[in-house]
Amino acid sequence: MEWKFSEEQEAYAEALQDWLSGAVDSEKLRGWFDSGDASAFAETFARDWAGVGIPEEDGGQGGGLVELALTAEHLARVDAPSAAWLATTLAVPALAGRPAEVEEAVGGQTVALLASADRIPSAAVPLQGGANGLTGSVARVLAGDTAVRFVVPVAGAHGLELHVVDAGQESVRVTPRRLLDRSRTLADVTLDGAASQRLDVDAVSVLEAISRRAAVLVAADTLGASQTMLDLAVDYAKQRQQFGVFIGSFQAVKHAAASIMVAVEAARSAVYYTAASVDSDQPEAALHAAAAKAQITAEGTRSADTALTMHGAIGYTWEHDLQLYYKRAKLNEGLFGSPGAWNDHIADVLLLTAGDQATPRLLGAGASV
Amino acid sequence: MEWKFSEEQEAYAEALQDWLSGAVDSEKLRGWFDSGDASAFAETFARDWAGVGIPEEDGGQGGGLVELALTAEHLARVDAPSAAWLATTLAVPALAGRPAEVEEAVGGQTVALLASADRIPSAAVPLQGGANGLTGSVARVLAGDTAVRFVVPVAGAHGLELHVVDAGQESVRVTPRRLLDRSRTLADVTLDGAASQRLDVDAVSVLEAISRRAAVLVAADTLGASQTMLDLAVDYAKQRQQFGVFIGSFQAVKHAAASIMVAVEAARSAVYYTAASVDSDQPEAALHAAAAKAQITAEGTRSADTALTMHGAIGYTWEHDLQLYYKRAKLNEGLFGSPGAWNDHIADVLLLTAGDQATPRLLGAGASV
Amino acid sequence: MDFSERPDEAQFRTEVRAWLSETLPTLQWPEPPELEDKVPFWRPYQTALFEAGYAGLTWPQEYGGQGLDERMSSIFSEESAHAGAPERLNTIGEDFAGPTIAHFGTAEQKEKYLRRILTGEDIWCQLFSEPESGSDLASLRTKAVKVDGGWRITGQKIWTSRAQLAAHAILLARTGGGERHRGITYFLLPMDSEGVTVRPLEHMLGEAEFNEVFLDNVFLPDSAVVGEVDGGWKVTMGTLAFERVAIATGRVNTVKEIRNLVDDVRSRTDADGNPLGADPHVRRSVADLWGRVHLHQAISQRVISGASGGEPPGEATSIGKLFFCPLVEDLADFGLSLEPLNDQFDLEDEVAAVGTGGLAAAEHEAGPQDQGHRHWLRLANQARGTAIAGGSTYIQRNIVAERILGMPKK
Amino acid sequence: MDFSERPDEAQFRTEVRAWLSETLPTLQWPEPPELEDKVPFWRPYQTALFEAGYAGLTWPQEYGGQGLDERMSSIFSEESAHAGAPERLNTIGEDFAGPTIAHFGTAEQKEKYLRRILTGEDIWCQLFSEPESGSDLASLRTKAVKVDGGWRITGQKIWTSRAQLAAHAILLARTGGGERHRGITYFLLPMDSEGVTVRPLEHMLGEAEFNEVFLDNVFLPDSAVVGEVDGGWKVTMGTLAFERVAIATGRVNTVKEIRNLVDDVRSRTDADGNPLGADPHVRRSVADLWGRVHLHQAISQRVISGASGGEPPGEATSIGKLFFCPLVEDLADFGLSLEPLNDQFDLEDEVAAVGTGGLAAAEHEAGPQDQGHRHWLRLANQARGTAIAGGSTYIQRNIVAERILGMPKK
Repeated sequence: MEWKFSEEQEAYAEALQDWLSGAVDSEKLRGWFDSGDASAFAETFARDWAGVGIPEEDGGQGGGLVELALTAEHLARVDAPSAAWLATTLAVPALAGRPAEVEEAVGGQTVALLASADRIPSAAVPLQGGANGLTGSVARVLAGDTAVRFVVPVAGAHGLELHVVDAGQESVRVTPRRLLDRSRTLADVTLDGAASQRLDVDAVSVLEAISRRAAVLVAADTLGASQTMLDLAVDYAKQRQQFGVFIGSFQAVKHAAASIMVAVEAARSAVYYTAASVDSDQPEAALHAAAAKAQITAEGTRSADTALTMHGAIGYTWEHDLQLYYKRAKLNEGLFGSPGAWNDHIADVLLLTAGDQATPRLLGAGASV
Repeated sequence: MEWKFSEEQEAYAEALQDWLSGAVDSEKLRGWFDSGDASAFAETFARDWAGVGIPEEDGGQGGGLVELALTAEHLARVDAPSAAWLATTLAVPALAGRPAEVEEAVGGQTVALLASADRIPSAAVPLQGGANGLTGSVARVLAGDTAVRFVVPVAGAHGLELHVVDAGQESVRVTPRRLLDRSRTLADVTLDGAASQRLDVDAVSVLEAISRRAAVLVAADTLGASQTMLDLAVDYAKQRQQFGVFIGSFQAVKHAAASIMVAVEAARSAVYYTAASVDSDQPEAALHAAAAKAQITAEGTRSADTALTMHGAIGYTWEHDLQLYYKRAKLNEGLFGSPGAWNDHIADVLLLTAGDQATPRLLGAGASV
Repeated sequence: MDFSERPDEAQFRTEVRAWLSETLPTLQWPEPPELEDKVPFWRPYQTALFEAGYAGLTWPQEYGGQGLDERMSSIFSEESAHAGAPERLNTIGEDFAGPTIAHFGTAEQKEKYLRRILTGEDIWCQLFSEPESGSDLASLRTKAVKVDGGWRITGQKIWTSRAQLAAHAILLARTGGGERHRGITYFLLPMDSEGVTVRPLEHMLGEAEFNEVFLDNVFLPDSAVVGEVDGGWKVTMGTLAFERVAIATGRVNTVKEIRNLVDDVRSRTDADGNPLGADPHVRRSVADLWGRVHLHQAISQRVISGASGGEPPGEATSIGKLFFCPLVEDLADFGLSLEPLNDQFDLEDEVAAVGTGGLAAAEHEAGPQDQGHRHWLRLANQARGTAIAGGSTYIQRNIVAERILGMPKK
Repeated sequence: MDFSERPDEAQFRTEVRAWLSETLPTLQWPEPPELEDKVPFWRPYQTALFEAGYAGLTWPQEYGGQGLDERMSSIFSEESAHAGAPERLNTIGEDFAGPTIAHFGTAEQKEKYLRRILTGEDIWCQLFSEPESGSDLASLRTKAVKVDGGWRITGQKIWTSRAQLAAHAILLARTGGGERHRGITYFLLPMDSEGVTVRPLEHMLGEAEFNEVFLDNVFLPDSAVVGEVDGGWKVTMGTLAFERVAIATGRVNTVKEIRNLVDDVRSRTDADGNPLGADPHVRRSVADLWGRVHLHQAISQRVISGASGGEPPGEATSIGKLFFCPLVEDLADFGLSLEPLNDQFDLEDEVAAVGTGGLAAAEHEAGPQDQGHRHWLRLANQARGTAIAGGSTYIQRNIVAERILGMPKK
């Protein structure tokens, strides 16, 4: 195994970082967040970057999960709004063989999986199908507020199916929710006899692939947010004086910074290792993804609290930017399944005894604690 | 509620501490531990102190659980061997109405509950009775090696019974075990048709009372051991120099000491509060005892590791006394039930829903993790 | 160690319980959630307390107090919490400013201020921290310049809770008699003085829990000084000791919070319809928090008993905050964890506020859980703030190590 | 990021696997548990490694090494762990002392020492720490006095692993050219020199894991100096960097340990006969440890890839020890927790060693779990020792904060 970015990956990360430093700053962010409308950013971002991770033959720019993880990391690093990008990136594999819809996704039209964002995607509760269309409610759908279409898990007569549903129908009702973290959005979505088309994919394996992607990309998001919290905390410790010295010279402050640094570099090591493992379909790839999600996002919330302590009272205010990343890291812990849920999945796989029958799947892991 | 020792209690603690400082030192301890025989200490200790906690009309010196907790704390504070004392103190309530045996106990004859010391006493697995005496094996019995008689839970025809068994019978086989902590002893005990006498007590409530006592006294033991580890670590930090300064001037070392101090003073507050609660039969006394055991002994093992870190390599050697208290605190975590087992009991009591029938009891809490 | 109550204590408890059960229903319930709306709800209650002889229980009788000991006071607190009494809005007045004035103030100051704290007429705030002087309070820069008959004060204060409601403030300023803590004077400031500007400062949930306060050439007469000119540090240490006792005995009633949590867990099911109380992880968490609350209660009782005996604040008081802050944080975080992503919704999210974990589409009655999400969210946030305020956790640990364990400063 | 193997790597892996499967069965199994008994077991294996061209994989060919990169070396380690190869006894020789000599030594030193490390002839130890110089290595006091043709060395060293087995030592002594790190010289010491006394020092389990070493006027020729006289600190920094890489990539194979734990949990039942793998708390613990091992593996691969690319040790190397030590501690503690009070029994307790959780009275065959309890107990203890040795956790955090994050020293 070689842990090293290719030259193309290095160049991609650099270009993206450059672009983001021009497109995002604290003032712009607060404008989008206060208005509750980040579509201006989402549209310009999609124009240049939405094709990453989608094969060139489908109109994308190519690249795999390593490139998508770099994208997630750098978006989080500047707290860029990313619900639309993440939801679309996760849902697009379900649209295999539907070039027009993939093209629209590459063009910046949001597609979202109709599943509660508090669960592992493969543990989504499917809607009931029927002659009169799809009916049911799903709470807390990532980017449910801006999606133009939904990929919907449906309990069919012969097992799980995936359908595509146009969000513009009258039978689709969307109620946005208000998150502390304003860089992502959730909505409650109700279908009341919505027209749908069945997708010609293996629903179970697509949901499993989506789960692995979600795990890696949310972990990568925490990596980016944690790196920025570390940078902010270290900068603050180098300029803030108390008792006549910089607070960064206090050992307690140093050790707090070191503990975040350990978390950040462990996360960096694992995010890209895991992305490559999933992309190259290593035997333990699904476990790697689960472990990365569980470990990195849990540690991310600890880093957030440590960074807050390092900042003292100022970090606790609305006007300081730390709160943006603090909230982002905290949301990631539960987003698409808590560490507990992912750990339960790992335990299912590892501790399956000889007497058990089925191969364990990424299912049934909906516990919230 | 008044949190304050009476004058008698203050005087008792002082007298005990004086006595112990004459009776125990590092060299004597290591002599007893190397030889595996602490009977010399146990006998002289019993002569002066074994009557504490036993009513004067039964030949004891009076005093309640607060006095016993003071005893446990001060024994641990100098790492005095205490298995015989603790086992007897726990078992004696079962001998109510048997003045000769109580008198022998006051005189220093060890009585031990025949129950695995890794469990909450009320979760002890009873032996099967029968016409041919008691038969069965119990692993890890506290002071099983020095006991002259055992109090034995027995599954009788009409429910749980307590019997007393003379340890000197041929049908009683005792195999001492080797603990890391040499201040306490365990043995595996096998009865093979042992003669027994049934005790005329309510077995369930006696075992529950024993459980509450065990919880408070093991927590008090951790308090004593932790106080000494704090003292050792602080003393070391005040005399050890590195980088030209006392290591106690490093903030990381200060904060480590402060964290042990918080644990010690929280433990002191709760041990005596709980002892008084149990003694005065407060409505939540059983929960208080469970909480004190779970919290204080778990925190005690953390304090032990913190004290070890504060000492650097020297604390990690056989020749330094820290290891004695380190091992003592670690044994206490699992002794008479792990924090997890006690917490499960608390949850049983608190989360009993309206639909449940029975009053929860201190039973069934045998999980080891 | 004694759980029994003296006859006078038992009688007091009976009387208090009767009074509360009679008085509380007369208030204009419900208690408003926002701080500023609470004032008109709280004030008549405080007046009633005063008139019934339940305000300032431990204060001297000559200033309207009752001259009772901390044990009586603690009985009153227990019964109040049990009966669901309104939030205390004037903790700074009652717990720090008042006791400081009673201990260090002039006869005139005591006469002028103390009774009005107890009657509910005056809320107080504390003007200590400054932007450049947080943990290092002695480095404060606000200046007091001597003028005829008094002082002119200029500077900036920050993290001032309730400045927008307060009639008066305790204020530290540099009077120039020496370096650091040797040149500080302790003043009493009417908040309506000319030159005082209050600007709200939002915490990370977007609520103005505290304020910045700008002092522009504010005049204070000589009679506003507490203690000696340049001798304010000694008075300050007194105030901080009163604060530590208040924190150690618990600003948040953790017993009440854990009871609420237990009730919550007992009444809920998880996403699959199983009782939450059957989830092994939830069970361990509840039990662990219950146990920590038990320890906190024991620490508080020890502090109260020590204070009643007139002992100087000892070990138990010093560790109170270090034990208390993470406990409140974990109680609140656990309260939020009982519904999916519940800790992630804004105060303004209406669905989370209703607390069913359900859909926006579902029909709800605003029931007793209506404040659940917001309560835990505010508490989780506030606990993190408390860990910083009044001497951060780092500073508290230094204090324990240096002052109690005698470890070397340098 | 590339999981694929180059053709030469794949071929190397195949060859190694074949060699191991052929060679390991020829050893005199079982591997003895005690360190000193392991030497005669290990030495023929090391010789076989050398003869087959598998010793010193990353060392230069002219000294008997293979001149391969870290990736090849890591393939060899993986296959060795997988096949159950014997413990490496000469880690100090192979991982720190050898590379230091190869990098800083004279031609004569390289010629004299390097090959004998690889053949298994010479075990090495490290004489750095002193009773008064633990974390603060530069304060060491052992003195080297210049005499005709060499140096006379007097002092005391401590925490020396394997001093009783070692043929040679790397040694730091003060040659007096300046204060602290400016006056230190780096020597190579034959352990059979006159004046060297080794006294075993027992750790808290009662085993002599390390030693005190007394140096009484020991003569060393000028040719024993590595680098410059008074310039030993630079060489020391080199040795410590080699040590950090070795620690970051893992002295303990955490992948193997977690696999053992998983197997253990799958095969056991609790006291009531329920499968341990069904216990919700055990499940979470296993999963959490598995996840941390995954992160550790990723960190190690990053360090190896960095080292193969010839990059200077970066962030990943510096955090390795801070991530690794608590992980090993928790793996071992968890391993011990699977039986009641299992972490509390002495190494000499025969019942615990058998690992059935049963009674002394029961009949046992010493099965494959025979070393279970002792293995985890030693590992739990050793992990705590590792957290202290080679720069305590506190010092490691200082280093990360000051050198990598650029936080101010004072």
